[in-house]
Amino acid sequence: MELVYAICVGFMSTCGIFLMLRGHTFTLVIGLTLLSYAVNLFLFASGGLTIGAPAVLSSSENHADPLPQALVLTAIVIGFAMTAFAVILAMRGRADLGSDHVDGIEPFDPLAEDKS
Amino acid sequence: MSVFLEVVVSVLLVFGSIIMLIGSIGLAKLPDYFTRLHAPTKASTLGVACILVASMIFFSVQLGHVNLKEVLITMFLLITAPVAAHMLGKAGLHYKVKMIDSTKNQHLAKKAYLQQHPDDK
Amino acid sequence: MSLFDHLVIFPVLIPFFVAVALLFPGLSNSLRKQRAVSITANILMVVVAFSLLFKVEAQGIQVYALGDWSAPFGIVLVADLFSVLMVCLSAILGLAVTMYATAGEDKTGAFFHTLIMFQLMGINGAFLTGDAFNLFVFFEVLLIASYSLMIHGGGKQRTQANIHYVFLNLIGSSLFLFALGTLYGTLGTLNFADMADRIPLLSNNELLIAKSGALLLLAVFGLKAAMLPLHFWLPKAYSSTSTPVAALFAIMTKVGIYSIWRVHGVIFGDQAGELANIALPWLWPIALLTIVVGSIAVLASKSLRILCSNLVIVSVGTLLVTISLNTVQATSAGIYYLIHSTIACAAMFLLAGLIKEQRGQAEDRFVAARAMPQAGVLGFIFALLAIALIGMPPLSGFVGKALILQSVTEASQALWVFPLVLIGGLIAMIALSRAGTSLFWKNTGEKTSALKGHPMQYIAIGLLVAILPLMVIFGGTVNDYTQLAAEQLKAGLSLQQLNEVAK
Amino acid sequence: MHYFWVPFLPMLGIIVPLFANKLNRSACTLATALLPALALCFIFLDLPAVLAGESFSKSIEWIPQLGLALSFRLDGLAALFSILILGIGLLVILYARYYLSEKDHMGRFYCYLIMFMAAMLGIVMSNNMLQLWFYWELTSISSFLLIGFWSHNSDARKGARMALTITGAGGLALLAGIILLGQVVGSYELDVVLNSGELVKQSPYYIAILSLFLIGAFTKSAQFPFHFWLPHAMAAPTPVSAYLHSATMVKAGIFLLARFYPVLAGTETWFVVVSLTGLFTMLLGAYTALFKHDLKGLLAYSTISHLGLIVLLLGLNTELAAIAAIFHIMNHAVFKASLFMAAGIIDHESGSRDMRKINGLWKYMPITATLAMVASASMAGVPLLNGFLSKEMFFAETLEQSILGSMSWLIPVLATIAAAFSVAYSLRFIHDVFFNGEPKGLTKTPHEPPRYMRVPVEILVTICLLVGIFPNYTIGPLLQSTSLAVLNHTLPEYSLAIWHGLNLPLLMSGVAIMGGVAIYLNRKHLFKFAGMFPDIDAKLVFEDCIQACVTWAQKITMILENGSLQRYAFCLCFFALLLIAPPLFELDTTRGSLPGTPLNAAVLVAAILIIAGSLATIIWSHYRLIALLMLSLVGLVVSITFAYFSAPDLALTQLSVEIVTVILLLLALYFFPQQTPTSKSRPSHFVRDLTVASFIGCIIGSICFALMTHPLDSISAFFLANAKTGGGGTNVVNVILVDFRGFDTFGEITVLGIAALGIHKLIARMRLSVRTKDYAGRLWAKDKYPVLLSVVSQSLLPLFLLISAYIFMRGHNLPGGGFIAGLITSIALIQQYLAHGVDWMAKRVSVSYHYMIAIGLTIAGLTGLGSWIFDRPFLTSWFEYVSLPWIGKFELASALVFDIGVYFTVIGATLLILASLGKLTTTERLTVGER
Amino acid sequence: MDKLRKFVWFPTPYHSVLLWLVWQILHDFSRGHMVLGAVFAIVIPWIVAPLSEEAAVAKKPIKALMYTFRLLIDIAVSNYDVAKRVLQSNRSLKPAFIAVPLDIKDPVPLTIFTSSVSLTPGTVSVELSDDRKWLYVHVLHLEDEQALIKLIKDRYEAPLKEIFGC
Amino acid sequence: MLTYAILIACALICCALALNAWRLIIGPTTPDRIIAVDTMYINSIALIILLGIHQGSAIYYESALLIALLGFVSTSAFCKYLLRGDIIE
Ligand code: NA
Ligand code: NA
Repeated sequence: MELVYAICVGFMSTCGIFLMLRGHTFTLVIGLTLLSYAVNLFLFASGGLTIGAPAVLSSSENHADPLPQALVLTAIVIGFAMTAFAVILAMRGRADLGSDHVDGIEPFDPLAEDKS
Repeated sequence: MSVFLEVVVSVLLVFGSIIMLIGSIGLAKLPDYFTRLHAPTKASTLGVACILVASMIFFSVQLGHVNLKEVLITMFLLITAPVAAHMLGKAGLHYKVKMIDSTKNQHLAKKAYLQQHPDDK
Repeated sequence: MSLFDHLVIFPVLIPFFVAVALLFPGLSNSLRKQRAVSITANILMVVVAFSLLFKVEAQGIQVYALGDWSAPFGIVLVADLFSVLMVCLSAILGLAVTMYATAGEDKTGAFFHTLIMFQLMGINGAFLTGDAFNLFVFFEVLLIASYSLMIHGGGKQRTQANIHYVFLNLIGSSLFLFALGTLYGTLGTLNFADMADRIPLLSNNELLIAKSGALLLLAVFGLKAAMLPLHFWLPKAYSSTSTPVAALFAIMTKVGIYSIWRVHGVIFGDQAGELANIALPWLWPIALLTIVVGSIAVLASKSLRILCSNLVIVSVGTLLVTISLNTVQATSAGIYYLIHSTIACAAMFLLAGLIKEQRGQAEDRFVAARAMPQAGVLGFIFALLAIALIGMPPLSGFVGKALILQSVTEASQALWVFPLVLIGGLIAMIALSRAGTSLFWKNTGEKTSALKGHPMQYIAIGLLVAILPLMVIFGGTVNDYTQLAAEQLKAGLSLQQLNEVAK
Repeated sequence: MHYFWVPFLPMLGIIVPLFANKLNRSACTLATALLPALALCFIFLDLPAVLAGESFSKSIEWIPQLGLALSFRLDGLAALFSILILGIGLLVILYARYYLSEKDHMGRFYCYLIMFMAAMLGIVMSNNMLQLWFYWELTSISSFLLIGFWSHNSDARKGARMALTITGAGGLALLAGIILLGQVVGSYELDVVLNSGELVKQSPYYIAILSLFLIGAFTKSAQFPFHFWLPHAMAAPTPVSAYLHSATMVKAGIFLLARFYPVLAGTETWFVVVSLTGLFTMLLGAYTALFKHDLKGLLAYSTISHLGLIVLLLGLNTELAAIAAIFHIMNHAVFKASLFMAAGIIDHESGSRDMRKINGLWKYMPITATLAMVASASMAGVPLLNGFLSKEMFFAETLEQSILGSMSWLIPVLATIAAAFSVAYSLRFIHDVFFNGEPKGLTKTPHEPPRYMRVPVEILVTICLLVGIFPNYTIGPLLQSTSLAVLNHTLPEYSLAIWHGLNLPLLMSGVAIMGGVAIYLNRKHLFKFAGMFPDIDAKLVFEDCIQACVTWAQKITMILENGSLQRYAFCLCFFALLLIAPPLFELDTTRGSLPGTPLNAAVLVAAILIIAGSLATIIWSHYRLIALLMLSLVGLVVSITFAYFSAPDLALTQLSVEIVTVILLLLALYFFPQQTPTSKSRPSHFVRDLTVASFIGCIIGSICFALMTHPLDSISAFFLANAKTGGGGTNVVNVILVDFRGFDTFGEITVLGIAALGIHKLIARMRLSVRTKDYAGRLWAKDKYPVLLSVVSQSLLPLFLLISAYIFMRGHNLPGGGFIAGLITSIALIQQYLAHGVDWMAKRVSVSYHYMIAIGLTIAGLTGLGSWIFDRPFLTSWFEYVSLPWIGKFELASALVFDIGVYFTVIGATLLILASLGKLTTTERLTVGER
Repeated sequence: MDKLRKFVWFPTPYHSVLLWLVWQILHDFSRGHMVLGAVFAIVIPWIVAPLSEEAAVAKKPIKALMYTFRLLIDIAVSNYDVAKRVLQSNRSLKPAFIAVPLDIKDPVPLTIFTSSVSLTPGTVSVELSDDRKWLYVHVLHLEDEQALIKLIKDRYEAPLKEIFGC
Repeated sequence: MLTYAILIACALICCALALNAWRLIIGPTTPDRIIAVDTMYINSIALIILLGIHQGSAIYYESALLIALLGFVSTSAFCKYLLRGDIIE
């Protein structure tokens, strides 16, 4: 189970980071969201995986590590705030700069030049 | 938990999940958008309702008192699912999705489409 | 507990409550009232910061256990000589920036004073906290406030620069969480002191994983600190944002530096056994390269604000050198240089704002333009700041630079540090003298009609500039302090000591 | 002990002219001169003791950690230089009174001049090396200001910059040298350092220290190859040249060599480097001076030549050479200052400095001419003038030295040649200016200057004569005490007599004078010869060099900072990878000792869904809406994963946050192109990014696996044990959030609030282009608010609110809490926005969302502050179980109030973001016009 | 909207009852929650009141309950029918659109009607005409168009008209 | 017996989810994908309820409730987006 979990986290990180390395703001936001899912899962797993033992007293015998859960909760909220800001900033960029490329203009494309 | 109740719960669970699976099979297999639109309504009605009833019985027994919480979920689903389906139907019309040729009254689809797009002759 | 016992948390709470108060009707719709409240609050913060400083000086480290939960279970604020000094610095900067902004820049967008306050809250929180995850939270507070402040006033350039700044920092924040997860997963705690204590208990494999996490933190802090190769965002960001914000940002890189000091200088410092000084092999070449690349960029700068941004990068490199030297003397020199460079850069950014306003279309670019109506006084301040930034006497720059050079004791290190720091200074001199001559001496002779600076703006700049000679005149006292701060920092603080202090 | 005040007096005097500027010119001059004059008096008060061989020093601690002290000394060397600085300074002040025109800002000029004077005094009187450097740099700064005084003049700007750059660079080298020296000696006090000569010379750092000091000295004193700045500094007003370039600034380097003579001199390296540099500079300066048509240019190169001479003397390995050097320092200062002043008078009264234009001035200004002729005769080394005496000593020492071994004879020969050129250019100065026919093309008729403008020249020329004729009475004692200070031990025998009999030096003098006359007579051929070489303008070369550096720097910076975020982000990721990967390669195995949990099919399906979803997000990242759908799939599975692994709170939060995020992204997507242009990203980048991302992913995955399989001894047990007893709740996660680590939550809602405010800022003044068709060209549907949606949304609202109340109330003991409840409420309201539109809501909801944020934050903050009343730290929680009849026992907790703050902040922030964005899009759409 | 609308203790009594009931369901009818539930049942309608529009109210609650019950049975029955269709070959399907003429106009009964149609597996209401005179329904398998229209109108629309009295 | 029933049910629903994912990925149109996601929401409710029964814990109930509520919001937002472009107007 742990192995599968770790693979998922790694894979999501890969996808998230790859998308964050693209050149358009919206793609970056998508990547950011994906990456923060990965981050949350990672942080969550730092205390180990537990099944059927929520950190609610009297609900079960043993309990999952509650601290990473609390950290992830904080991270989710902060991540949401940041994503929201990033999205609106991306819109602002599109409005101000006329392009949704992260650098404000679409880069010069040598391939397109060859074709024409 | 008495054997009877256990049987009831088990049957409900399996039955519900079979219905849900059939719904999903429909979603995967049915030939065009509008026929596929029928699938989630199946799942969200009887299928999930069976499972919820099973859960209700199970927890009533386990907790030792009447537990009706799952009714709420069913209620929500019954209220929302048709609206979601309606919105999806509108979206399908808007998109002019392909219908299989055997669909009858295709002119009605066109008519319904024009309700929303009077300019698009 | 008297009110005085809560002093440690005041630098976080005052800006918080003031920021929130500014949102309520009554204040939110009257800029005049906002300005009055904001300036008063900033003065109060300066008073509080210095009271705290004297308290810490007199009574030793102050620990504030939030929620009355002792470390490592609860979050604690730790005010030691170094952190308190940083809080003082941010208070002074906050005051100057707010005063400068009341001359009109706070009108160009909503929530300016609120956001400045939140920004200060984040900065102070990051300085004071003794908990790794809480540090993350305060980093985010200061970051989100800085994102919002950076676009204050609007404009294409700001949006563009902000996009780069925000997205890079978002990656940085994700990495921060990865690092925190790794450290928690190996050390099982979040309190700095407890983390340091637990390192010796780790098994070999865990040590290696913890090392990865700790080094990842270096990348995160390095991004904030703008060290090579993570510095690219800085020149554009600082040079395109509004004047007061740029000045306030002068301390933002220092937050990164401060964190490197706290985490890699102390937790993973000399006492960390297997994990001792793991960052140093990286920091040393990075520090030197940062100076080199920063200096090259200084020479290449085409406007005063870009020049000043690049000087910030050079100062970051210089500070990293002092971190890498890893001695009490170097740390002390570094702390002195940190105060100096923060204040000088902030003042220069404020000045650049005035120059920009008075030169019309040419702004602060190094081209011939109409003469400034207040060229005399601006030129005088420019000269002072240039002298300070180059590191020439009689202002504090030379003391900082000389202290740093003196703290290099090994010949192999001196071989790198001496030439780089000195040539960096020479390049700054060349660049600033070119800048000064083209800004102040090269005029097109057009009629001047530009606005004159507001007295408040001059007071703000004066406040900062005045500190520079004071740091020389009272250099002995300041150095005594930084020396003690450095000793305290290097000595570290175990959980037991922390909890004893808390009682 | 009067000397201790001397450096401070001019420093005080810096501000005097700025205030005195409002008075008339003469009063301003007087006021300016007052403090320097007082300082000079103070020196004279202490002079007798100094002449008697005493040396004073006094030190006050300043920055002990740095080794910097307020430390001054007065010995012969300091006294000599102080007298030169103050004396000539006073004369220059007087001279400048007449030189400066009405247009020039006199106060500013004097301010800079006094600043410079103070700095020079500081250098010569410092008893602390760092303090010496402190003043050394001040001279660079003030000379920059003085040279650039006529800032409207491009030559002045460039000249000033060049001087600053060269001398500043030297200053930095000097600092390095001083710090090294200080570290070798262990002190920066000159008292100590000057007596540690042997220690220094044996130190491994000696060569480094010496080179750094020499760079400092040579740059300041315009020695080859750093000499080129000096002629261009002539763009300065003439009083500046008279002061800086004769007596003071350029002598600072010489002073440095003299001051550290006991410490650094006496080795082979010193002799060879110093003497050869001096020799070459002397020859080069003398030769070049002859061909300068500009009066001041000639004097500048002459200065270079004489400085070379002095340096050569300091580099000769005889003790008397040092004494000769000191003697020549004084003499050169006197005659060169007077010559500069004379040149200034000529320039001032004739309007030109070009020797091809100014001829035959004898007729127009006989007195000035006489003075200038005497001074230049001194420069040429004509007997009965001071220049002759020191030159004679110089010749004598060139004959005594042995530094070049068997080739040592070269030095006297070259010295004689240089002297001959010196005679030639002096002759040219006299003949070409005062005789040689009539003036050509002058703008005004030359005449004598105002009476007092000539006074300084007269005084200086008188000194030339007096020293030249009665050396023993005038200069003897001072020279002796100075030499004592330089050599730092008993002096060898020397004689200041005018007549030493017929000897080799006299012969050399004779040869030099005859040679000089011969050279001058044959000047036409020489000029032709010199004309064959291209005239290199050092200023242009220097500017070109700097410009080339700047261009190069700009290129490098452009390459590094190419403005591409993709590059920067890649750097960040790659750097992070570099940092984290190496330790992991040393790891034996990532698997820890904990037994793994068995895998089951459900988890496998979830994993497949996550991987497929992520992969699909990447693959369809160009089709943004689809990518968004894929993303919401991943989000859903992640939420379920949280639920599965015992984190119901996380599941709830993740679910609600995901929905809000999706709505936000949908709102935004309306204004974005629906597809990302694909052809634009280069394949190589694609591969590069994918590689780095994969590596990072692998590492993250490995670490994650390692963390899950390693046993962890964490602080969590405490939370489980104390949640109920100490925090009053059974949902430990919630208790951590609102109590144990409530401060994190406090920061977190602040972040949310700030984000909302920032977004509000972003949205203000945003101009968007609204599309009237979707990306495939379909017209939008007509129905804005489908009736079914409206009815159902409206009737769901109370239920939504009830459920959010339910989630809120149970938070402390069971999964839930203020944040999730806040999000549910927000989503319920967003659903109303969705179904009814902004206008409908605006009419009905009068709450301003940013007040709501403020209220939420205030509640949270005040709850925290509340604990102060009970003498507890911020955010200390309180709870109590209360019993009421019939109802039974229930709990009251301050954490609940804190959670209310969280609840309101969340609602305020979420709705401020979504509603203002929604409003914006709608108004934009209206302005564009709905079909 | 006049902001000074008159204060009413129970703006929507049905809602209040429903809310109270839901609260009890959520909390398993404990005593304390009977009080707390009542508080919410009163307060939430106040909060929601400004956001509510005048809506038709069921005039015959008993009939409404019966309608609900019948609908549930219909759902169960037609589920079986549709399950068969889904599992059969696609070629045997006879999907179709039908247009159902509408008699009710009021939004609430209209919504309930269209929802009922959608909830019973096999039919989905996809569009409502502009003038609310026609409901366009997609049928998964249509044998007899007119029969189906009649069935829908009789089985669902007629009772609703009665319940809401329109 | 209940355990087996849960296992079977779980397996069936996982199959259902996999089929939904299949539809999500192949499309072909965007509305198709939205239906797929919507159905997945509903299937997830069942899955979570099953999890609750399996572990005998009522603690997962709220997650199911929330999915029921939020799935609807999400679907209607996506549909509104397709129909109008602007979801809040
Ligand atoms: Na149906
Ligand atoms: Na809108």
